[in-house]
Amino acid sequence: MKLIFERSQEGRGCSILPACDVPEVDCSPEISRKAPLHLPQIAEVDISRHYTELMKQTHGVNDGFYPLGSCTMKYNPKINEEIAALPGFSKIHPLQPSHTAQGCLEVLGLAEKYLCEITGMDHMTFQPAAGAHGEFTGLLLIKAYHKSRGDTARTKIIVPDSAHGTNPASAVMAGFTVVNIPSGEDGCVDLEKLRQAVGEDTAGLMLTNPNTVGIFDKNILEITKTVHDAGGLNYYDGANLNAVMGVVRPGDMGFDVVHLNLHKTFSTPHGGGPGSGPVGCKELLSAFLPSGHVSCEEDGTYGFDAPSPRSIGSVKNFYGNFLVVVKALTYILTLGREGIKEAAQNAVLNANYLMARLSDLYDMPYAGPCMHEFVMSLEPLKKEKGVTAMDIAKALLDHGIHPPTMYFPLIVHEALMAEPTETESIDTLDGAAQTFREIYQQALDNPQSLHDAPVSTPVRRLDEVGAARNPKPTYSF
Amino acid sequence: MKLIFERSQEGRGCSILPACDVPEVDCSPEISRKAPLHLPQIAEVDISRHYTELMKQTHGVNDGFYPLGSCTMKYNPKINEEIAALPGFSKIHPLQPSHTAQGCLEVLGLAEKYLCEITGMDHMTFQPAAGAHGEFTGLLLIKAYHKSRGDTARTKIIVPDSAHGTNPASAVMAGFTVVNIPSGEDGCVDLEKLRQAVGEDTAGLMLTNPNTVGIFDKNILEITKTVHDAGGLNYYDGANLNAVMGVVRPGDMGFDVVHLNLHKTFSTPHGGGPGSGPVGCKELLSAFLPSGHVSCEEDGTYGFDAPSPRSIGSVKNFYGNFLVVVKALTYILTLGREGIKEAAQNAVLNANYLMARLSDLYDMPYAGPCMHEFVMSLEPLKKEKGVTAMDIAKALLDHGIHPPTMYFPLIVHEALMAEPTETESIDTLDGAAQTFREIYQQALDNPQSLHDAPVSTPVRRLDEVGAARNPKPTYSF
Amino acid sequence: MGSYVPSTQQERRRMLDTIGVSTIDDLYCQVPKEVKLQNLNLPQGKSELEVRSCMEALAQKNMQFTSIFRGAGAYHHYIPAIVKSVTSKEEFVTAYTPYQAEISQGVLQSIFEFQTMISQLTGLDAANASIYDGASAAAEAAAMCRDRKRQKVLVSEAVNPGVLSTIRTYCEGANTPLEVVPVNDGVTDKQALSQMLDETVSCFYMEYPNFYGQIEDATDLGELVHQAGAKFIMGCHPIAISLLKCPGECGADIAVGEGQPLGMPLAFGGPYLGFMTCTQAMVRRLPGRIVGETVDLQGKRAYVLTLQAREQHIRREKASSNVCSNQALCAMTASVYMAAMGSAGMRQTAKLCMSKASYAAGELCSIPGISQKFKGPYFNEFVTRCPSSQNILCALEEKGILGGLPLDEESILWCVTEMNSKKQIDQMVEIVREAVK
Amino acid sequence: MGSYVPSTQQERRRMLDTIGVSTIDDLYCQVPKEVKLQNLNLPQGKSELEVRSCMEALAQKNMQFTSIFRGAGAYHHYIPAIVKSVTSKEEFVTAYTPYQAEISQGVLQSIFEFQTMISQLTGLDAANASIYDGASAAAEAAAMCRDRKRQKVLVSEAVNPGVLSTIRTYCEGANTPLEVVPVNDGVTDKQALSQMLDETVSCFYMEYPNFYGQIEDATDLGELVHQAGAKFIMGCHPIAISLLKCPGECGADIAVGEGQPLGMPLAFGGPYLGFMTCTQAMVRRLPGRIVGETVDLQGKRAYVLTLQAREQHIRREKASSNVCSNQALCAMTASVYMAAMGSAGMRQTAKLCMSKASYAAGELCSIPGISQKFKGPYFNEFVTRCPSSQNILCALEEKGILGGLPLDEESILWCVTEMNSKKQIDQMVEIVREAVK
Repeated sequence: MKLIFERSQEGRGCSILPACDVPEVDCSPEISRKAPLHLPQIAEVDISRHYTELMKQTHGVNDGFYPLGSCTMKYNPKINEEIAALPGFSKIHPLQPSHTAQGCLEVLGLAEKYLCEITGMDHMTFQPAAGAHGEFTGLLLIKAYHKSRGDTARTKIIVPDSAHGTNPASAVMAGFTVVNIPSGEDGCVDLEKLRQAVGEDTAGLMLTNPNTVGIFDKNILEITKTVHDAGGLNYYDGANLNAVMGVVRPGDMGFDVVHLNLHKTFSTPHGGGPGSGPVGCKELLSAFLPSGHVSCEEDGTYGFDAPSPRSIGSVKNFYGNFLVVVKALTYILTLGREGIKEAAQNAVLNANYLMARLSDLYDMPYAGPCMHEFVMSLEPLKKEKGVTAMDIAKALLDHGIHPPTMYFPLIVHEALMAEPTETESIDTLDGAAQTFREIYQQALDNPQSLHDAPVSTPVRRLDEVGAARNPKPTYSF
Repeated sequence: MKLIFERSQEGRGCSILPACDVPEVDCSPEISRKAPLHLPQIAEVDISRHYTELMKQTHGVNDGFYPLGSCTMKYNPKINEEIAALPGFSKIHPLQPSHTAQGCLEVLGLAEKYLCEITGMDHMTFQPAAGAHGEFTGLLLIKAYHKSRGDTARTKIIVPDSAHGTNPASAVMAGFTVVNIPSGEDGCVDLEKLRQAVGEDTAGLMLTNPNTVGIFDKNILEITKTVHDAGGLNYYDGANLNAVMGVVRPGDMGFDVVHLNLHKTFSTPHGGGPGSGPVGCKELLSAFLPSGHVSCEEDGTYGFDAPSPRSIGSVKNFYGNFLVVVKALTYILTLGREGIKEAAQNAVLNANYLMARLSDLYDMPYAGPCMHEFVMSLEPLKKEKGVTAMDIAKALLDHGIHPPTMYFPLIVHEALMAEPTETESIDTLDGAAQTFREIYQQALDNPQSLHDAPVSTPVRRLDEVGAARNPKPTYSF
Repeated sequence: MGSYVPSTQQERRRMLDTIGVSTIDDLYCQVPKEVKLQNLNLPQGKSELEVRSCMEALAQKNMQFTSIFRGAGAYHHYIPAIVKSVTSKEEFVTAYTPYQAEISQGVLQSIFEFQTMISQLTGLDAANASIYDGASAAAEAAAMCRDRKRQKVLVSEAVNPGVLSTIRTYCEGANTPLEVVPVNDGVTDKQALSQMLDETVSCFYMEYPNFYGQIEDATDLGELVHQAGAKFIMGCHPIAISLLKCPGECGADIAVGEGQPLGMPLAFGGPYLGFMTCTQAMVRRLPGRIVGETVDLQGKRAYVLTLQAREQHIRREKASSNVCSNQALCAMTASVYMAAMGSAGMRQTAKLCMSKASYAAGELCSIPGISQKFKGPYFNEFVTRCPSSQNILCALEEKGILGGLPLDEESILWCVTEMNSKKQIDQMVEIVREAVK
Repeated sequence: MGSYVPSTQQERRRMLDTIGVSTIDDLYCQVPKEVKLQNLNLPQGKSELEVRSCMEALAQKNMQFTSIFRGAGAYHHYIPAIVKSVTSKEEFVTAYTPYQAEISQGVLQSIFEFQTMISQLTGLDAANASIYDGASAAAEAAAMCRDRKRQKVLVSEAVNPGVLSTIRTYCEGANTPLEVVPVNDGVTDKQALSQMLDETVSCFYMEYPNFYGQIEDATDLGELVHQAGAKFIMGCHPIAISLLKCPGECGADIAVGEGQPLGMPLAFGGPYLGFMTCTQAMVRRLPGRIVGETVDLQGKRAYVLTLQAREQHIRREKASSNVCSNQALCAMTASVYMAAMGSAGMRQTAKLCMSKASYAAGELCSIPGISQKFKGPYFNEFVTRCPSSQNILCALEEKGILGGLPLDEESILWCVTEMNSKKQIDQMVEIVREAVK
């Protein structure tokens, strides 16, 4: 494919803006740009064709099954997009006077109310723009809480070794030290290790439940109590909420703060459809919430809370990725009371079904029902035939299926983590199971063919080492 | 690809409508449907994936060069689509009181004014939904005109043998007899034959100029005068207006009535983006225009003309494909005075350039500059190597280029008619010329490989005879 | 000035050099000088920003009603979000008639699916790939029935006047006689029809429901028509027939209709979609495009434009019709609509329309002075007698409500669909109640 | 109830049988009974039609101003139609981070193109694939500059307060000291900066134009900063720097900014886009995703996520940042915008902003009692002193005009862009003239 710069031609372009209707002002020479500016010069027809080409080499949810574990690649309903595109939302300036933006404020107010109900939290901020951004925000709340109590020795965040990499990274950004604790054989928190880890320096625990091997930690109440008893707070990483929403609430499991990934659980696209990582908290943390929290007066008018002197400040400008919240609210209104639970239940059902269809061939390191995702280990196959998780993944590309997440969680060797989501039909799951089985057979019969995969994609395996050694992040003109 | 019915599963579906909020009324048994109704039962995600599959097997202008002669497959600007989607246009009921639809009426009024200026006509109706529909309408105007003068012996329409097939078909639908006249060697009207053909039974002449071999008929004034002198009227088939708009006007060439293809010349998509075939006429025909003609009062308010007793009636319900007119008006406002002419000039330039790049290899039956399109004849190649126009066309499919129109006009053997349009860049034309040349060489070297083409398309050459012999126009449940 | 011409001045120069002329004007050497245009009297070209403001200003000159109780050929139905999402894909918007089947299987298959859905809906055997609108479909249907002996077309007076006018125009074009069968109590006068049916009649066209919203006894009329040896054409509301006895069950030879309710916006009257189905016996008389299933040279299932021997580009003056331009996007709109609704959703829509119309009629007729004009069963439309229809409609307009269509000073044709909530209906009725006080 | 679950009851049964349990609840056997939820206190699910009316009603509760003279971090620019047309393609909307490069070349290449365009715009060497917004980009930039010896972050007081607050929060998170360099006559106090720059300072962040619209002498400040051995970070308006001396020319080590003006709607504050570029020397410190060019095993040019060793999913607590989620669609929006505008269009936009702001400032200051507060050059924003800003803004609001942002009782920060026609400006000025009479 040509780069857009390679389609550019001096003098071409689109006619977007009118001539100036006021006296033209020139930039004085000393503040004028002299550096060349190589932006594409290109007619609209060629922009359209260029991005059509790029589109054809982009696999989206509309192209087929996308069981990327831990990412909840569910279907993104079209109504969400239409609503978010309404000029009554998209054309509102964030600094309009509140009385002229009551609709926007009500969206944030309703979304907070409903998401607090789903998570069992008391308040919520929508400022964080993504999951990791939410983690950072939530940890700052914990930090501010301890500080407000003069409990400044609490500088450690306990993180299981099965956690998403964002957890330890966020903890460090929030100024904490990370205490990694190993998981038990069942992939869950090793209670004994947790008890040893907690103490007067414990600021809190970050936990994903169901965890990243797809197991709901049955000791959850014991875990959160252990941390609370030690004076720490419990942080719920909502990445896997899609398994349990409507079934059990983080707030009821003993968590004090939670972030959600609206772009996972609440059907707003990931794509680049940018994310949103709202953070919910119990009352004890509410004074520390970031700026821009929506309030509702008794007369039903909405506004913003007065700035709290104890607030952690801002984690970005304005009030978060508002249009993403619009989509999530649309989704919640659609599903409602029963639909939210139905979604979670079917996410779990689909994962268990696909696991059941594969467990005679693929090694499932964790027994028992999984939640919304499950982890396979290709270690046995690697030992026997030299075929890796990467090989299996690349072979799936030739079958039009987006591979599961590879090599995560780190505690499982040669891991492939599959999350079908509830929006897939049994036909799709059966088709995928069939493909996984065929590839397994192919691995036994002809391992080399898997090392060679993919063969049908526009490009084959890439030289990633070379890319990192001599990074070329821009086009050379 | 699966048919959508093959993706259907009893019990699946989308949740579009609410429960009934008034007492439910049952249809009495004697008027109730008993026949089964097999519509797809399918979740939204699978609708999205189904049409994504279909999309991938559909070649649009955004996919690449589309030089389909006589169809003017120019680029369809995105602003047109955005404007046509404005709720202020799309949500207006056609039977709203005029004072509540002033915007729509003004759109029609302005479009009429500008298109009359471009064509040199006095009035215009937008009721016809497509080019052929416009032909039918225009011919009815001619018929009504002669009838109004008691000139009922004028029952014949003269059509050159190079005309689009719609011309004779429309003439018959309008109750005329068709008189075919052969073209001269230069593809133009044979003046002598025309003089012999006209007479007291001549209702009119239908002509495309530039004609379907891409030549501007230099005798045009003589031609229209000949018909006028015989008491007939001249009909201008606007299919090829893209070559001459802003350069010369049908009205000035002696035409009395003209239809336009907004979906060709005025950049509204063909796709199925449905067509629009407005008909313009000189004052002498205005009394016969169909219903729904927009009028403008002196105070600037718009309304409809009072029904004329001499009107030909309606050719469809309401006022035509309104949203298509919105797109065409958007385009005219964009291009304006100079842009309209610039478009025509560059359509002609592009066609001549591509012809020049190919004329050493491909046989060009008509000498001299072409207008917006040109015709190649593959007859020499067929004689020499057995390679047909069809073979060349199918080979182009393997190169991602939509083939030119095949086997039209009928007066050229093994015709391929190419119309690049003005919205293609020289890069695209050079690329296409290169491909045409390579295929020509391939035809010389390995004719069989062209009979085998296409090889890279989702399906290969189709059994059309079988399809026609045992028509299967629906899926069998 | 706006322009979609990519070529630069230098490139144009290069191209002219290759061609061997010095100016573009040289290429127009055959255009007689005396008619060459100096200047178009058009406004100057505009930038995209300016064009958008112009056109937005025009759109704002229209009044968007918050509730709509007017139908009469254009119906306000819900359009699921998936419809626009699918049909706005650039490939579908910009592809032309699928002459090259090998790179057009997507659009061909979508048309085949449309034909199948429409056949299912009407209960007939075959469908074409759509016509311009319901009115022209009716006119084309009448033309299909003509033969040397039977020319005359009968049309019920109880059909949409725009449709009647269109059929009349087509008939006048082809010099075909047309007679209108009178209406009696809002339905076709069966006795009159019976008398008018003679050996010169080629077909009878009626609507279902008819223009006044009445559901006529189509089976009964169809039998009469068939007894006289003529063809029976029904114009039907595509949503209604998912609930009502369908044309196939009523014995229709041809069913046509306005497809706009299937996902197309009101759009001031277009683009809409004419659908057209017929019995197996008449399939080779269907005008316009038809897609058929076939196989490719490797035996793979595939779709292709078929029965082209009927069409104008082959048959020229002997074609069955001149219908040519592609309506594939409107057909696809209808298909996606029907797929999103499914059989159950179509029936639910029909039921909502019927129930809400019934409720609205009941409420309106509870107002002193207002009563239903006709007594037969109805679907989504009905006519009331009322004092001064203009007063009523003006009162509604003031509140942003588009009332029914005034048929005359004392009767209004109302339309109620799933878009009208009970609250909207109640509000409308209250305003009417006040207006007639 | 709305639902996007395709499986029917029968299918669920079949799946449970295959799994070997009897109810879905059995799969939740590890959830402690005492916390299992009975019922969510949420409204019942709704059909698409109902949801649409609910949400449309909310949208209608907002006031859409017909002209907007407010910026302060969110700018009203023209969005070409091609932008939405491209970015609404389902593939682009629904694809996730391109972990599988072989089926993601489209999105990878689009990000590579974005990185290139942003590097061009800022005149620096390398860019990442975007950050959440301009404010978090500034905060991440400050974090990039920290080393063991140099921790302290200096920020000009003349920056957007939301950005300052965000940098402060990030710094407090990481226990990094932050000091604010005071403002003098609307620009950074150079002397104060000079005094504050010591060997503990890691970087200095300023904005260009700054919050008050002033175009500061960035080159001058940058030299000071570099002399002190600290890094120089510029937050810049992406359109302004197509006309003004760009960060590369001013000697910036890092340039960041709010990408919203590049084709993103105001959208009540988000989603926007943070862009981030730096010199070659700092590329391995860039947070977030970076796409690099490479080849596949057949030597074909291809694109891939690269330098992942910096990232949290590999480095965990040693990562350079936790930035993770994908902003590719916003980046693509900016790319399509820049492609549609081209170099000339970007400069034209900048020039229109500058000329119109200048015109508006001149007209406003022709009103007795109103004057410009600062004397330096400005781009699209400027501050006026005026009697009672509230009176002025209320008068404008009544006419559907969003006036500038009130900074205090007697000063207003105005913003003028290519969207404000002369007519709009003149109308606004007239209303202000009346209001202060």
